[in-house]
Amino acid sequence: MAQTKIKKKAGGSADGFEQYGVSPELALDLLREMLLYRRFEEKAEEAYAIGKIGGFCHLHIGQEGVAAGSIKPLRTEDYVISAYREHTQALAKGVRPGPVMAELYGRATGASGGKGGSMHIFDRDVRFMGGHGIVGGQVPLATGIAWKIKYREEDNVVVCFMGDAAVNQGGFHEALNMAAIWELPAIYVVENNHYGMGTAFRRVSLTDMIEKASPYGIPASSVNGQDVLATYAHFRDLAEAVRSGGGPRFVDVETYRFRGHSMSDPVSGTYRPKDEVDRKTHEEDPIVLLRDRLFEAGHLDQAGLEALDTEARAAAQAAADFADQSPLPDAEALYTNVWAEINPHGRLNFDGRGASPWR
Amino acid sequence: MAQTKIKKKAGGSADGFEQYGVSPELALDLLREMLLYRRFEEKAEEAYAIGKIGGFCHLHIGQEGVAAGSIKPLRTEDYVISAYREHTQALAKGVRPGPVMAELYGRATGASGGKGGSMHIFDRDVRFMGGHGIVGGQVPLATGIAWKIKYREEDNVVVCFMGDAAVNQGGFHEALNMAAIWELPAIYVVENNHYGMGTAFRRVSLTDMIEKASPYGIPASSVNGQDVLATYAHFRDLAEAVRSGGGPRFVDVETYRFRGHSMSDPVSGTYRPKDEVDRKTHEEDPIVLLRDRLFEAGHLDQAGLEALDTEARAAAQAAADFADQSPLPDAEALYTNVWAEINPHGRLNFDGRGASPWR
Amino acid sequence: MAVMTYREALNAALREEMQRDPEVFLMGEEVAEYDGAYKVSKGLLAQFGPRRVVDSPISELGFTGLCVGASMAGLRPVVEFMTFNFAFLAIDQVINSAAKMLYMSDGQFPMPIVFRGPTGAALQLSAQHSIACETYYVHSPGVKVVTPATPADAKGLLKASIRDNDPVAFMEGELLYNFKGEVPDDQDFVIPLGVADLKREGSDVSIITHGKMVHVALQAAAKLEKVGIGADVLDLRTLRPLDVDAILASVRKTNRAVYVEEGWSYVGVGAQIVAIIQEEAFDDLDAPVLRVAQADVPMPYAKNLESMAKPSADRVVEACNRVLYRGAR
Amino acid sequence: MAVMTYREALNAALREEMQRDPEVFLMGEEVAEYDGAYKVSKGLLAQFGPRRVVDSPISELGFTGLCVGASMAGLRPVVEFMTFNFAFLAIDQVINSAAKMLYMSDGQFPMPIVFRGPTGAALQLSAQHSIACETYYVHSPGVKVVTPATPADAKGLLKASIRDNDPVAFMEGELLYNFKGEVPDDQDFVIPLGVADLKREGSDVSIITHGKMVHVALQAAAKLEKVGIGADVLDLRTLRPLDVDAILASVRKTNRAVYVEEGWSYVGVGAQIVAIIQEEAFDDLDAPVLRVAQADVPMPYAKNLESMAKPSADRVVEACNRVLYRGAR
Ligand SMILES: Cc1ncc(C[n+]2csc(CCOP(=O)(O)OP(=O)(O)O)c2C)c(N)n1
Ligand SMILES: Cc1ncc(C[n+]2csc(CCOP(=O)(O)OP(=O)(O)O)c2C)c(N)n1
Ligand SMILES: [Mg+2]
Ligand SMILES: [Mg+2]
Repeated sequence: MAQTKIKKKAGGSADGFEQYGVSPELALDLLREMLLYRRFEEKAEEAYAIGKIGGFCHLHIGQEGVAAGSIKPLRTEDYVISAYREHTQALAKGVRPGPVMAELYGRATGASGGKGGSMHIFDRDVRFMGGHGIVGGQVPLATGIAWKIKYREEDNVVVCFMGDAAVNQGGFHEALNMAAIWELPAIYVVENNHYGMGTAFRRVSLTDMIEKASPYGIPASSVNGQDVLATYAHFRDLAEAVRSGGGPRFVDVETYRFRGHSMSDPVSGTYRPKDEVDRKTHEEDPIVLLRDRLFEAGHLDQAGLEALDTEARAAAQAAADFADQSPLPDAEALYTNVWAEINPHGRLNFDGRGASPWR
Repeated sequence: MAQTKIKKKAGGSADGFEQYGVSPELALDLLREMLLYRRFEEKAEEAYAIGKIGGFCHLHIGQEGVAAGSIKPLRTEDYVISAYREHTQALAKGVRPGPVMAELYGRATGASGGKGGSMHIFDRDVRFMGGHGIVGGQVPLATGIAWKIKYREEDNVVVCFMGDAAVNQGGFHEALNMAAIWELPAIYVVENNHYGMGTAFRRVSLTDMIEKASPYGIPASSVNGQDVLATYAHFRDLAEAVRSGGGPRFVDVETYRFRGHSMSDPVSGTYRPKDEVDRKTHEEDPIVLLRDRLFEAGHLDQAGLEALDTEARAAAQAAADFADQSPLPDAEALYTNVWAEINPHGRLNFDGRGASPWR
Repeated sequence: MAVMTYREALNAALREEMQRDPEVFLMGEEVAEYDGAYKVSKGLLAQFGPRRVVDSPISELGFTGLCVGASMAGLRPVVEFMTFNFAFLAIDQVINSAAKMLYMSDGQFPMPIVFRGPTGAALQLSAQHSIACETYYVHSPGVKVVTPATPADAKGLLKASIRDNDPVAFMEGELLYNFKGEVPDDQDFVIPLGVADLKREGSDVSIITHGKMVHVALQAAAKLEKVGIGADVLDLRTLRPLDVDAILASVRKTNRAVYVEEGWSYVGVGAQIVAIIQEEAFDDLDAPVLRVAQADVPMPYAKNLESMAKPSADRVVEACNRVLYRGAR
Repeated sequence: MAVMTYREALNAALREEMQRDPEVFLMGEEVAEYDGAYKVSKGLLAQFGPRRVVDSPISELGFTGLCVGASMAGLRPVVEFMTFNFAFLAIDQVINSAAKMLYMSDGQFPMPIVFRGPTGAALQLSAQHSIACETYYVHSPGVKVVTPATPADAKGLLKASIRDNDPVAFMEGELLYNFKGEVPDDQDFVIPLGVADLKREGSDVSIITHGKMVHVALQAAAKLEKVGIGADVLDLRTLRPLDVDAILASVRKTNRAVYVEEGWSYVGVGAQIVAIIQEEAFDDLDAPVLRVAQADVPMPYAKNLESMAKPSADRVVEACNRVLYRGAR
């Protein structure tokens, strides 16, 4: 069976706004957003360095265009689900910076009460569905969320983010096939930063990313995630098509990770040469690209930019202060929310701490 | 990245031998083989009906052309691995009918000592690698066998059989991708009988079978498995290509199951109408098709056919007699071959039967 | 009261709960057009349609994860595994997603979902189709485990499991599907999770068990009675929550216990029950608690080997004699 | 003798066995060009090349199955799981293929293969990265399970596991990789599977454990010594084969035992050890055998909650006091 492939990449062109039907005001909002993500992640980086954040911490720096461009076109009722590199996606979906940072700090005020941490940010109110740590694990979950949308005959969509390495997981294949045969309202987004930890995508695939959905008959497209306007326009159209019953979509969003895989991983190393990282960082920063466009078109000047940036830094700092001032979870929290329903009969907990006459 | 797709189906034409470079003698051998498979499975069917075979029993009747056409071109050093519908593939690879039938009977003389049964026939000597019961489970195993061939720099190939339903398993996807990136000498064969138990393939896939290998960049082809000559020629060429370092191949072999999924499943039912089954059975029997060709070309006459069939029936009967006369496994066999190495220290078995002072 | 098979009881439970709650749906291989590989879902497609009774591709990890996601989003899925043996492919979504979602989100996502299907051996299905899978599910907090042995328990416990707001691994048995028994017709006949059932009473020894083995234990108890030994047969019915009080009450009465389980005993459910008994009823025990289980080997195909591998009433009787110090030690 | 880290000891074992036997190869995520996510395979790519040190895609089920197939065909693969938490995706190929192949084929296919990687918790990695996975592997016959606690054991046992002809789940610990200790240089320093190690001797109570918890047990023993209590610390080292004699010898000496395990206790390894002790040393026990384990919850992220969730030396001391009837019951 044949399938659409929008092989031609959207975006990347120099001019800007009309082409994508993005107003200057909206463009400025997107810049404001991306600045927030950047400053937020830099704060997290700082906090990790001084031990306020523990465990694994995967920064999104360099990939902000993907979060802003793909999530901002969505409605609050739409769902977003992601992997462990999800801080800025949470912010984009409307989770407040304070609770996100507090979650990284492992505080009671965190989005997940401090129990989830950096990899497991959840916010039911804005339908941010996590934050999942098993590579590819969120893809079947997203398909189930899409199943619920269709089951309840809602007109929402679910956007599922994954990294380029996740497409080699069997669950990806199984989930996309089911989304296709049941025409579910899901948009599967590969944040293609070309590396899974130290493994270049080309070492684990003979084909281009856009081929990965072909056996399922899911329309696939590719967009430059460093061009937030192109990305925004692309997702605005995709969301519309999916919302109106067009079935699932697969999107290869080309981007680049400006930092190491996690805090313990050097920015550049054996697996990607310094000059590659430098070139990407200098030439393909989504924030710089949009800034220049706005400058050129005269919608923004240096003073305006600095105002926006000051605002972003302040928000990031406020988030850090909020986290700092928040308490650790109470000891009781250790045992809460293991079960949604404590059955009146029988024993559910077996660590014997206190339970038996012998403890 | 592009990939070859031999969309045009090989075979199916009325004439015969030269076209496929198959000599009349070879064609007669293939007929002899298929008759054996057919009579063997009919015997198994009989034996199951009277309780001599237990558990699940999946017959290959109707699909004999796939086994003969794809395995006969192979060398003894080549490997074959399959799922649970593997009796005739075992015969084709050179496992003797007696031990195969004895395995179905659960006798000590069975190919797997009676411990494996119908779904788990193994014969190391002829490199028949089983007989696996988890749908799709054999596909990564085959990839590992191909890995060993390349690791040892041998010029063998492995042929991996699976049903059409197995391509929806994640392991299929993961395994084919690895075979592709490492250029392993594996031929992945879908015995496409269009149904997985009661589920028609079109209900679980929007695309045709030949699309299933496209994301991996593995050349895919399709052949009519009811036409054993076409199938033979196709696999002879494939094996050559793979043997000489051409990397993996994916083949959609179109066939049809003339019996129910297993002995407990009716031949036709809600999921496939009687007339479909009847039409296929009467018009696409691989044995009848080859017989008619040989008749037309004057290489065989009724008497010759009857001689071959008598031979096949005798072999099947001999296998059944061998199984019948074989003993059940000794009681000791329960505990043999759980471990290849019984470590001199410590306890490996914990059923406490006999072990503790308390038993 | 109506007499029906275990299969019909499960079918009735599914039917009633699907009627009662439109958010409940059933997904699995062959559950719809084929009426279920073991016909447990017979007639449900006809009654509820393809939206609520769904044939899945053979994609255990995928459809399990799909249902976990649907539960996260507010539906109440029932996942049918053709057998739990195939669920090894899907267990990541049970243990890493379903069992942890509520905790990782600190209460934001309750996960009402039932994973059901046969566990353990049938007849000559060999090594890859005969594993008793209880240990793999019961070990992890966040998953409840239910193992009904009779039609009434099957119905009452499946209804309770579907109404429960946590993930439940509901483990049936191929060899139980045709088993007949009395079942209350009451639409609200629900057996609460966490209540064991004393299937037979006796004062000399406690035979504690779950699932299919309840019937082996009852055979053993009948044999023991012939020689004047009275055995409690305590069916745990649910392994998490666990009715510890019922276990202790029986052991305090008999001072002797044997656990019977279908699967491997090494790090099996029985080991845990033994640990609880010796910890919480140490002074009540007159003998060690023994376990009767499958031979510690993959399940062989051959009829004679398979029947040797399975736990038998005779082995249970023998174990009871040991803990009663009857016959040679 | 050389002093090296647990990481270096594993690296040395891999290096020596790969030198010794050309059929041994290592496959896993990031094992080659990245030198291993935890640098256990540092330098092996440089020494042995990409044919024998292989970076896999993130396809746990696939590369595990591939290695199982390679083992079937005669090679001796070492599979690295970045952590065993990710191996839930691959467990079907371990339990249904690797563990059963020899038996299903009645001896035709020995399966020499090692599945190795960290199990259990590190620091604040949260619920999906902190599971102690022993139970999931040790329950099934056909798989050996090895859990080294020190550099010397890591080296000697990994060499033995690679030379063994059965599947071995070799479970390490992220928090152990930097742990230093003396290790024999001898190329043939191999510790046979099935031999426990008495890491510390005492006569009052037996602290039995495995893996990472050996160090917690040793801390507890040191604390106990301060109050005049002598504890055996018995490191099982391998969970299958299991050194039952060493367990019984220690318990017969002290008449009191505590099992310490990193993971959940419900149907955990400790339950099995308790069952064995009470069965085979019933009359030697002066108190029930207690278990100290992780809180029965998914591992939380917050630092304070995580440290509460983990087993601690203080909890071990407390349990020892209980079995010694010291302090309030
Ligand atoms: C099943 C599984 N295997 C391995 C890991 C370890 N791991 C965490 S992230 C990662 C790389 C993923 O790369 P990609 O999907 O490209 O996402 P990115 O980090 O680039 O955003 C790996 C191997 C894991 N978390 N889960
Ligand atoms: C993982 C797994 N899921 C389900 C089953 C049950 N099952 C056995 S065969 C089968 C259908 C397979 O169909 P197909 O792959 O087309 O092979 P065919 O039977 O047509 O030869 C199913 C669902 C199984 N054995 N393994
Ligand atoms: Mg990536
Ligand atoms: Mg089929």
